[in-house]
Amino acid sequence: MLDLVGQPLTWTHTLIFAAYGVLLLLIILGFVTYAIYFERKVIGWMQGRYGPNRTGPFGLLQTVADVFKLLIKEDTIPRKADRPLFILAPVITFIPSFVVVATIPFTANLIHADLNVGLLYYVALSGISTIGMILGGWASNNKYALLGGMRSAAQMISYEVPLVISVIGVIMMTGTLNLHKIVEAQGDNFWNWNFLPQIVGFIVFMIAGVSELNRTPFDLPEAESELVAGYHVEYSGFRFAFFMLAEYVYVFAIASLTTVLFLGGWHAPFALLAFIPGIVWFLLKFSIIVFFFFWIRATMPRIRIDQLMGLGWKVLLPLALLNIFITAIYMGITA
Amino acid sequence: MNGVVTPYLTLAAILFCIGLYGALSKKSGVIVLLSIELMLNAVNLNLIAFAKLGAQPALTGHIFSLFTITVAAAEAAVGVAILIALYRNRGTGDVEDMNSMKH
Amino acid sequence: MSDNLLSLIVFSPLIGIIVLLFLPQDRKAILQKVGIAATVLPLLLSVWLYAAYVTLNTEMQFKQQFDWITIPLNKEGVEGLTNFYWTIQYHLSVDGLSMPLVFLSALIFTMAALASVYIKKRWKAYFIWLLLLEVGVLGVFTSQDLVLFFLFFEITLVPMFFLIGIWGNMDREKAANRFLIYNGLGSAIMLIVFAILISTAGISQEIADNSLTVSYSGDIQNITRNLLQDSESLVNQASGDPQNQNPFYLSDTMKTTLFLLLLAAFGIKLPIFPFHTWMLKVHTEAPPSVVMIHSGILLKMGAYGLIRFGVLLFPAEAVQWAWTLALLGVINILYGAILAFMQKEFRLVLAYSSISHMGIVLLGLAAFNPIGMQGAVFQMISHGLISALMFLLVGSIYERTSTTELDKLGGLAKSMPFLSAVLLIGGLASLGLPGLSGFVSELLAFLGLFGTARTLAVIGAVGIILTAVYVLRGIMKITYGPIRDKHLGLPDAKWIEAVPMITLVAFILLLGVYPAVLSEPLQQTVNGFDRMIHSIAGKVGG
Amino acid sequence: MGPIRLHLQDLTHLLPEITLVVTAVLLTVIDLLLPKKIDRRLIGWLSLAGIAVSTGFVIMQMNPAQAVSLLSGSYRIDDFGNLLKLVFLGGTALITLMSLGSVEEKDIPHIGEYYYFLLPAVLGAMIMASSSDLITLFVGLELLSITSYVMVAMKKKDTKSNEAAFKYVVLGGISSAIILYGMSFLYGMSGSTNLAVIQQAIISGYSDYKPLLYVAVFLLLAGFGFKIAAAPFHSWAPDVYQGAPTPITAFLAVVSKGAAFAILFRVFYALFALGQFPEDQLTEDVFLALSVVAAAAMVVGNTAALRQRNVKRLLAYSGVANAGYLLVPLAVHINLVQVDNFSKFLFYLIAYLLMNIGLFAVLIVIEKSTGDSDLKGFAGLYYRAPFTAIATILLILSLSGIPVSAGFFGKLYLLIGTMQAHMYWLGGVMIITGVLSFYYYFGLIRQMFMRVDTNDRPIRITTPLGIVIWFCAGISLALGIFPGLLLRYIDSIFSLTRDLLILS
Amino acid sequence: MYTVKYLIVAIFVALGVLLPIAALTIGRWLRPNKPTEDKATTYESGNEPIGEGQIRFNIRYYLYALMFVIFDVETVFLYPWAVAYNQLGLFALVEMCIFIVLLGVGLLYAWKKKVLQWTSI
Repeated sequence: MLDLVGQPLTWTHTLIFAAYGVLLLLIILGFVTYAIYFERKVIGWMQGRYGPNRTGPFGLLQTVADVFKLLIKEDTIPRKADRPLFILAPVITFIPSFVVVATIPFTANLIHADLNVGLLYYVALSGISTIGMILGGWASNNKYALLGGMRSAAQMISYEVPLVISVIGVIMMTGTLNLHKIVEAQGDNFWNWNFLPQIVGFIVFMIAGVSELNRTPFDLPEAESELVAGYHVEYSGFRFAFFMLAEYVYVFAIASLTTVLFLGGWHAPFALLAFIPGIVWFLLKFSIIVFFFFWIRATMPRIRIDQLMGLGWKVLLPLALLNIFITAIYMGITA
Repeated sequence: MNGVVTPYLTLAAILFCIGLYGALSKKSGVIVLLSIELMLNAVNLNLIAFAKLGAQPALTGHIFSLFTITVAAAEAAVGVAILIALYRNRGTGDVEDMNSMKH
Repeated sequence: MSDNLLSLIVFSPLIGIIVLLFLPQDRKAILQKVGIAATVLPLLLSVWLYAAYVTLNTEMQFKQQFDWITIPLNKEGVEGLTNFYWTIQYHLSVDGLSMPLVFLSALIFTMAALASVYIKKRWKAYFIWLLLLEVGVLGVFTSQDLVLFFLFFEITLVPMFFLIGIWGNMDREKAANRFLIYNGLGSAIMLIVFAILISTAGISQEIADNSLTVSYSGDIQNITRNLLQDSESLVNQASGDPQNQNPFYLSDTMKTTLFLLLLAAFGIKLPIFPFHTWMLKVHTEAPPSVVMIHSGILLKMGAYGLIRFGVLLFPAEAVQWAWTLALLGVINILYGAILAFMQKEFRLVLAYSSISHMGIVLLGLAAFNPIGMQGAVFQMISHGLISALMFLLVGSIYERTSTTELDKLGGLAKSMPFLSAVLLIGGLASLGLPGLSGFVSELLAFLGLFGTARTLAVIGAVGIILTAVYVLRGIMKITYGPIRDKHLGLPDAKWIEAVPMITLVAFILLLGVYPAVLSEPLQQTVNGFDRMIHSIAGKVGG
Repeated sequence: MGPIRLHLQDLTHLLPEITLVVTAVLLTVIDLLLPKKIDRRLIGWLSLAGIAVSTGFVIMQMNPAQAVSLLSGSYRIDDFGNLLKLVFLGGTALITLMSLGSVEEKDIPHIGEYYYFLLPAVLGAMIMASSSDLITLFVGLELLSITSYVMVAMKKKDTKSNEAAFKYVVLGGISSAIILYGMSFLYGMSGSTNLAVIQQAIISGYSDYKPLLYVAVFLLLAGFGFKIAAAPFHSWAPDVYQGAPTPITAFLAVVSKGAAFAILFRVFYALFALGQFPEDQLTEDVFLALSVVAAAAMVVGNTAALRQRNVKRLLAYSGVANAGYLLVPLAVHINLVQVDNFSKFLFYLIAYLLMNIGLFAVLIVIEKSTGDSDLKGFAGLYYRAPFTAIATILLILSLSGIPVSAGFFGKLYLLIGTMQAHMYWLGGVMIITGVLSFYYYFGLIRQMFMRVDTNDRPIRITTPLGIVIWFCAGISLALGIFPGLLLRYIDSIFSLTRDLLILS
Repeated sequence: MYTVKYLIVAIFVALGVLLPIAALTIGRWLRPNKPTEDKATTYESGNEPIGEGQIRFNIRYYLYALMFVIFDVETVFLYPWAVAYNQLGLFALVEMCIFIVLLGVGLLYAWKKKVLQWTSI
């Protein structure tokens, strides 16, 4: 299917691409819906509770119902808010979260934008969401919202630096920014995947990734008990839904990206298992990571903001820089 | 110079002039710094346009614009830092209030 | 020793400066003695110079010349050039024109040092600046290189600034500033002309086997040769090709411009009529000893420069503009005289009389014949002596009465007979009484001018009559009439004041009675100048 | 273009620069790790040592047989660069020494930073002097500029310092942008940032590019005009000079300005001096523009300085005027008989450096006793510190161009150049405005010698300051008497074609 | 080739824009809209809002922003270097080591100057 990308542009192709996009969008929406359900279930299970179980069988329709509730909820905009920005903010947050998915290769030939600068593209676009959050906080004209927005911005930019630097090791090893090629460079055995030689980078990436998602233990921007709800305190209805949506789409994106960068993408962990389709492997790895996210949410307490910042700048960034040295030496030895 | 590059140059010139105007006439210190960024970005646009469509297309333009971006960032960082110091001491970041030195 | 006699003269005041530096600054008596002694040294040396000067020789004498600063210039522009230099030469020598001025300077500096009794504070610094000024002045009259000349000329500015600014009267700083700015402007214009001259006429080429040396220098002889004597020199070769201009060519327009610029430059110093305002301020504000030097010598630097550079380097232009020169001279004489007549302050009377007298120098010069020229130089020397004397007297009177306003003075002859007598002699010399130096110089100058521009000479002579009126009026007001009660008990001159007065009077008399002491060394030189001027001017005119 | 390779041997050519980088980094770390109670002057002495070592390396590579070209021709080790580097390093050393004798922790909170920040700044200046590629030029320029911004703001608690720094950032940023904009057109015409290639390209494509070329040249001129503070681009100078800590003001006035001149010299001479264009119009216009800027700077600087009561502002305007003088040797286009523009420029730059640093050192003495830099602070200096006053006379004589002093000779040398090139008007403007400057320079002398300070307390002068003042005064005098020594040395090693023009 | 890849990106952008528009438009049809004065007040823990909502926030946020700008922009140089690392050889390695050491010194500086400490300011 990826062959289409290599061919000249026609209207047919455009339509195919569009259809693919719509499909992916729907998949993602579905993922988000059930990720939330899954999360609540997992956390409930871990904490000895039941989680949602009323609506639908096993509570499967709970999130669907939540979505409909949000959809028909009255939408109030505070009088003092900066209306255009207030309306625009959730949209700005959401769009990049979806657009970054365009470049992620799910399997060897599943269609995607096979950009040469794929990784850079991801990093660059994901940064835009921060602006949406700050705007949302600022436009609400609410002290809590503003503080939440500033905090989330501070946190996201602080963790963006180690996140970005931690993948340099991967780039060095594969010599490309193209995500497809990065996956190809990792072999069909799990010891060929990047997470082993890049273990430092991998760990830094994971921690920074969790923080980028504003998830526990790093969910300070929306710390309910401290800042009411953070930057989206004034939002209700479907506008609020878009902030939430963006957050969970990023879960999707980061999990995919981790799979691609460190866990060999669609490759099988052992060469002899390669007969199983790539998409299965991908989904498996992807799910493990998503589960991991939920797992730490259930287990870890929220940390203080000074600890949060200290961790980012004083631990992760030096580690990420160190990782570059380690990689350089490692490559010198293996080459 | 072929005609393809002209629109880019024109756009860059317009951006540059807007930036220059803003840097020289705006009241808020932050906006002034932003205007300077705009000027530098106009230059980047120029460089990239020349690198791709100029008389002798060459990669140097990209590299040059990387340097420009970096330098612009450093300059902005220093500018904001100074503005903060000023704000702390004076309680205002407006350019108009910067008149403590006359004779 | 006579090889570097001039250097000795010029730099001998430095010995005094060095000694002074090691003296404590509150010991007035010692400082004064050392200061005076330090000025005697160059005086003695210049007596020797006078004695050793060969009067029949028109060449430069006591020549000392070497390359002081050699600056290599980048020679990549021209093919085949082996050496390309700009040199500033240390070149001192004197002729009949400068030798008397050197002597005059040394003399007046000694007199001024004696007159320093009127200085009330900071004697150490005062004498140091005074001696530094003497170095500058002596250097100006002896140096034969444009840059060196300029250097000494500028050196005089700084000590004068301090001398006026620190030891002057109430309005001293303003006076010092005005002095600095006007003279700075004058020397700036001069520098421009010099720079143009060096970069064109200062060129000289030397072709040895296989090597070509080109050098710039400000050596006056070299410039004179290039400008005037060597019609083949690059300076005089216009190239017909507009694409490839000869960079050394000086066109006639350019030469005229340069001459006029020099006239302006030295006119400020002289001073010529519209540029004279700074001088009045200096004459009223500076301390007496400084005014003696200023009026006696520094003004002469302007006249000297005008002759040495304006006339001798651009004779053709000078002769062309002779009528203007004479006119300026007449204006100076009349303007000075009329305003002197109207002043109520004796120092201003003298200041305007200086303007008037410097007009006579211009007149003598404008005659462009040996007699007029001699008159001009005579007037320079004579006015130097007379004005030094007069300002010394003014100083001593001011010291006693605390005023120099004519209306507040009177009858001083009763309490101070000696001072009044000398004042009268000075006044008479100033108005040109026969037997005194002023007469000789005025006579010569007007005689010269009668030969060439009779009308102007006649008009100028009117000024002389006015001089008599205002000088006598001033002196009468001071010495005769009813004396004020508070002036009755004032003492007459002390010996330290009397010595310089008597000395100056003696020289005034000497010049008046026996002018040959000056005219002998002067004559040959002036004749030489005259021949040169007329040969060049004739060539151009004819 | 092959991959850029740097060999160990090439690194030896970069030793002066590397020394500075290493020193700066080491000092940063040392400053961070040293306990608070240790006197931070240690950092100052160490940075002085770094400068000395770097100077040693520059001296070692003086007068190379052939200009060394590094990094694909983007960096050149030639005598143009070497001589200017020596000047910059010397100036910075003097400024460091001056700071060691004056800067106190109560004014400047981060005093360690203050010292080691001078190193990257002078490094930037050195890169500017040595580079032959627009990118390197720009990086050097910004390294210098950005560190200068920070240094101006060093008096963190002082509003004036902050304000000056902000103005400097803004106007410096604008000028950088203008320079870059000009450079982008040069790049567009040639497809390269190498000056030699650009020169070839603009000559061969002259007829196509003529309008763009004019745009580029005048943008560059305007941008560099800002950096050298020449009129009409000088408006930032007085405020920035006034607000900055005084040694930093000296740095801006001397090293920063000198480095901007280095670029100006290199770019304009490399591109236009030989004038191989199909018509002479462009070369003529370029050099005419330079001389007009020079004249404007002299006139504006000297007239505006007349009104100043604050000595720093006065010196700022005097700096504007001096920028005009320094532009003269650039503006006087080389011709058959006048080729030694660089000697003229360098001599005057050195003279300017000495007299300015010296006078700023005196100003520090005054500031420490009165607390501000008002003209009145000089009152009665002669009674309070006679030796300093005497040294100040020498410095002021040099600044105003009165013999015997380096300043006089420098101006005379420049003047002769204008006359050789028959630019009489430029020489005239230069000398006449010089007379104007007497008024304000001698105003300082008036204060020192003819006024009396109301409280007549003697001033204590720290040894480093005394050394700086007398060193500057002494060398100014010596260069006035024997300028030939320096100029002969310059002539013996400098060659226009080999060291300045980049002929590929 | 190029165009096609970016066409996909463009489609994604379009979808990203369309979804909120569609969702919010549908929401507008469905949801009730009865604005009252009290609903439109700013929320502040159930109290009457005091003062302006857009308060002055702490200066430290700027410092983090500055740090971010510097380090993020430096990665602009690291990325191309990392991509080409295999072809560049020792020179690039040494050069980048210097670069990273300088970055490290910068980090150390910020650390020691307590810029990284949230409560310090």
